Amino acid sequence: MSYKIYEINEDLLDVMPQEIRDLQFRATWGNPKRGVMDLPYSKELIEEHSLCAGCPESMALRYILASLPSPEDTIIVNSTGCTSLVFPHIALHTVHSLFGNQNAVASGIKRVLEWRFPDKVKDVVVLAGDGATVDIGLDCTLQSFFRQEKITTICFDNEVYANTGGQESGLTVKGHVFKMAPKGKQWDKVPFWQIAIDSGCHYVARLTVSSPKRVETVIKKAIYVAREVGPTYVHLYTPCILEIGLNSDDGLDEMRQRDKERFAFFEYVSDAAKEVIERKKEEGLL
Amino acid sequence: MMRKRVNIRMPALGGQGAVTAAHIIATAADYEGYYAVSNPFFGAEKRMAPAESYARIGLEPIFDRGEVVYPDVIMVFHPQVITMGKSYTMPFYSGIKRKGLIIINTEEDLLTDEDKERLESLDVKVLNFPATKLAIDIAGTELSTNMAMIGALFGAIGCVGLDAIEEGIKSRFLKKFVASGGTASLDSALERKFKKKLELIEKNLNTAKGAYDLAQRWAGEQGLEPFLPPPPKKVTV
Amino acid sequence: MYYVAEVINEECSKYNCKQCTLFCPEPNTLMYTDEEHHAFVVQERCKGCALCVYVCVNLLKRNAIHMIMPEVHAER
Amino acid sequence: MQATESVIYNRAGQRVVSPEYLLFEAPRTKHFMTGSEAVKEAVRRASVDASVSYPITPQSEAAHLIGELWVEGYVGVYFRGESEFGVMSEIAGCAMAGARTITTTSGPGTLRAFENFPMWAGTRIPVQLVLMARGVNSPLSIQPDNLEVGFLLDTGCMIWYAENAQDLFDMILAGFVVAEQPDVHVPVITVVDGFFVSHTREAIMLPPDDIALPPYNPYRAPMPVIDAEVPPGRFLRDPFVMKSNYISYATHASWQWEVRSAIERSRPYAKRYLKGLIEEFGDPSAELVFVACGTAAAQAKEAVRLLEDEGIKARVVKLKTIRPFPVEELKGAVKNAKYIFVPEFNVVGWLEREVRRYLYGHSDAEVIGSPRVAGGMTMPAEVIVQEVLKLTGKEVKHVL
Amino acid sequence: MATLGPSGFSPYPVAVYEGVLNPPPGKALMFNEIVDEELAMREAARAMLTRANPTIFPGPQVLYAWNEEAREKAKLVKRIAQVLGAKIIPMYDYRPKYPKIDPAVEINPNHPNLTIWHNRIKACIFVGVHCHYANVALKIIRAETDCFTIAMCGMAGHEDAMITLRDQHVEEMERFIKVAEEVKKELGK
Repeated sequence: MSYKIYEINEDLLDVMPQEIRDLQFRATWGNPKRGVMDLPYSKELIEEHSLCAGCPESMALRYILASLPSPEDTIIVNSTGCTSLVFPHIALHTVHSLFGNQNAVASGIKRVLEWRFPDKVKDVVVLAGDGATVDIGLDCTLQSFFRQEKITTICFDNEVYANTGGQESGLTVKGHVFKMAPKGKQWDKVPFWQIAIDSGCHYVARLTVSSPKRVETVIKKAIYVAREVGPTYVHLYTPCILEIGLNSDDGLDEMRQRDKERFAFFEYVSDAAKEVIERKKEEGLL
Repeated sequence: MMRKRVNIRMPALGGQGAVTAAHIIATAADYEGYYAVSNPFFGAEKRMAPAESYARIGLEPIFDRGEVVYPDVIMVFHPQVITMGKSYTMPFYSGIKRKGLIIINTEEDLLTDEDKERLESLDVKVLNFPATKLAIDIAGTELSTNMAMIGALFGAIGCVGLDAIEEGIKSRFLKKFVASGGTASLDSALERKFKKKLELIEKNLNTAKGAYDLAQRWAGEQGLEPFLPPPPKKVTV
Repeated sequence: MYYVAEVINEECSKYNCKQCTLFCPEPNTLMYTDEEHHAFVVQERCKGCALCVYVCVNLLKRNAIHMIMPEVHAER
Repeated sequence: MQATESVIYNRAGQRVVSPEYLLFEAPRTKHFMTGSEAVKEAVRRASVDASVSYPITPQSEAAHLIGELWVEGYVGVYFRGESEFGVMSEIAGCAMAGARTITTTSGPGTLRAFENFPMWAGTRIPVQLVLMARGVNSPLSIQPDNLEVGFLLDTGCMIWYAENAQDLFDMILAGFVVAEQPDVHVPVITVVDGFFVSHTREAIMLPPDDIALPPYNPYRAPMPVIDAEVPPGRFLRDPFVMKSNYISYATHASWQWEVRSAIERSRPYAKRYLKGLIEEFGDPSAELVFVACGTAAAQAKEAVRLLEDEGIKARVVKLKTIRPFPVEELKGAVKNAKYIFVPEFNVVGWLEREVRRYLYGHSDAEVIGSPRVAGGMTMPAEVIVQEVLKLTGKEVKHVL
Repeated sequence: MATLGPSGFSPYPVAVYEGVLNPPPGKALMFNEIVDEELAMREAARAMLTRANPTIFPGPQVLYAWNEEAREKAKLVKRIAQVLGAKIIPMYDYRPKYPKIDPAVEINPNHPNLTIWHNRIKACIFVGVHCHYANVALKIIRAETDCFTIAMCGMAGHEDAMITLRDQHVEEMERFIKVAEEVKKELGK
């Protein structure tokens, strides 16, 4: 069916608000070469959101939504947290279920869609925070990797439980003082990108969202590999400027600093994934 | 008053096939034209730990399920049920009904005078019967103990004949789908397995038959009547 | 009432960079017009974070965007 | 179905027939099997798209057997999940993506999965959970005990209770039919007492296995299916926690009422496909009534026979559905009752609470929450009789 | 209008709790009565033709051209609006919109009352809205407005509407147009 489901019946076009008409006429559908460079001109698939002013996570969401190679056939599964404040405003089929079960729900969706539509591409992408991915949802996340589910998991790592008011998470760096770690976190940040590799992911990337173009490439690779090979994982640093005490215009600078250290760009590609990526490059899709 | 129902309790040890026995007993009775239900005791039975199963046979639809607390027949599959107290009920015969029957897999008398007095007062008959020995003699394996016990049961209580027992055994061992142990087997291996299965069924049948004859003779000597009237007419398919 | 971004059109149209539009955290807010050759802000949607100013002024050393206090009118 | 010229087959190659034909008209033959095997036979005839499993006694066998159906091509998607929490989430995903979906669990597994059940109902997926009730910790018990059902009553799922393998077989098929009605479309939890049904072998009448229910049509769902094939594009399969204005309480309240309304709307369908929400057994004129479900109803039926031998008239009102609760049916059935006994396999007596709640002001009978067993204890008919005689002041003649 | 609390302190009336269930196939529901479809269509048309600011709320299933039936239905919705002299305000999706809806041009299932209050709508038709969202919205409307609600449902109907027509497809909608034209003539409009 693809983006036909966004086509408004001609007879009722005149009663539709502008933003919905824009989605049909000014958004980028059906073009696998779409990317972040459409952002300055096109209607975005994310309308408006209630995240804080200057939140790097919202930048990440813009890039990801602009980079999906086939948004019209993409299902987004998310989890509880700041990200869940954004998903209702996305022009795709999205699911919010429970806190931590996102990879399990995505597994069910992906397998059934593959079975119901054997001749179609249906991408399933999980977008969730660090608490959802690595703490409460660790079991579901890892098991979906073990089972080789063909889904892309994207973790927005802001190193804290932001939505609940700033509690320490498994991805908080050691020593950092947050609520529930009033003496500073007692143990190291979980190197989840490495765990993802060991757990069977075929493409893993760790980066900040300081470079839109880089996010685009990573997301496309992750989705193409997941489509054909197996699970892929993208670990994005999206600092919570509020909880680490920065101003609303400091987010980009914070990420640029971390680019040089614990979030230095890192990429793992399995042999099977390499083949897919090379092919997509030849096809001009990467 | 003639019985309308026979409740059977089978205290055994894990691995002796008491659950299988209950299944075969119920299936055979069902085939014969009675109403029947079987179930195991609900626990994590491991090898050589107490295990128990139950079968109910009757003239009218059976709703009752779960443990048999008031049995008409108790089949003790292993002497340790008595000697080491490996039983869910103490003493092992608690709840036995008047004019009941106890079959014990033993070569010697395991009951105390007190036990005997109590059982006699209830007019309960006891058949000491070396089922394992018979199984080894006929089938060449102690694993057929349960078949000997099944044969002994029906030989003693009547009601269900050898044809039905055969049907019960076959339905248990000729299941269509086998999904356990190792990877999927090759066709030839399956065939071999099947041949082995037929041999196994043959041996089991012979064991049950041997025990049946033996118990039937014993029942005759004891003057035991069949435990149930002939089965009600039922649609069998 | 809070500050919102405003593009200084003449200054912006000297360049062809569009960087601010990429780094804005708000969707459909900081856009670009090829006809007039500059970025522009949909002020109703701007949350005033000033990241665009950081990008334009601090990173790119240009001065094509600044924060202003908008006039707020009662609803139509 | 018969007269139609075009014959439709499902993906497994079975002939598609109407639910009425499958449940009521198709010729049936007798088979001797366990409750778990009955689950398999029901799923085989249900055009099931997806199932996810996880081992826990006593439901494991049923879950294995559904896996066999997957191998045999009767089920489209099947795998073992990571835990009951994961499984129920995967099941939700399968159903949201448009699959007819079934899973099974028991006792502690139910509790581990619990967060999912209200989510299932709230997201209006018609999944079926076959619950083989067992005790919950602590201490560990793997014995039959249906305490967990008391916890499930208000999750927004329909709760049906089967007495035996036959009931379970028929209920699983009817469950899909009723749960998938567009104006119902909430999950159905078909409960049996673990072991008492799952591990018990008995005769069961089955229709042929080359016919099956019509496949699920996800495009008749009251919420858009998550497959990117239906509008609207912008669509969140969940209520809204976001900090938008105007939306919080009113919508959430209405949403909750709607889920409960859906359960209420299932009544006429359930009545039709279950042949009534209750079943009565025994002397209709009896003033002594057992109100029970599941194995407690079975044991009560045996007790009615024993009481008859004692010269006492009694009867059983078996509840087939707990959600929706068969209020009117129960009121009618206990019109002339003097004593209402509610035998139960749990320590809290959740069914007694339900019976009292719905009969309050509608019956002069004395409601007695007894006998009640727990922790895996069995409930012999003889014990029920003893209890009845004691509590009604009748003379105990029967010698146990 | 609600007088208490930010979204109205409404004790929710729920039709099924008052014993009202959807009509059987072939029939319609008018308040709590099962009636002939013809009669219900007639009364629905009358309500739309005689009450203030009649409005049709088409949902995604008729707004978007996702299948042939939807295309057909969209034409019919337009036609119905013409016959009834009704406005069309779309319920184009079900998300709780941020930061706020424009009640003049859109309706949201999570707070449909806002649109009804703003436009002083006294009669409306729901068509092409997925059942769950129609039911959520209809309950809120019932609780918080005096709007006469009519559900034109492709499936089993909506007992929370004052009139519910079930299994409404192209043929039935065409019939409704005929009935509406007759009623209009009778009313001398």
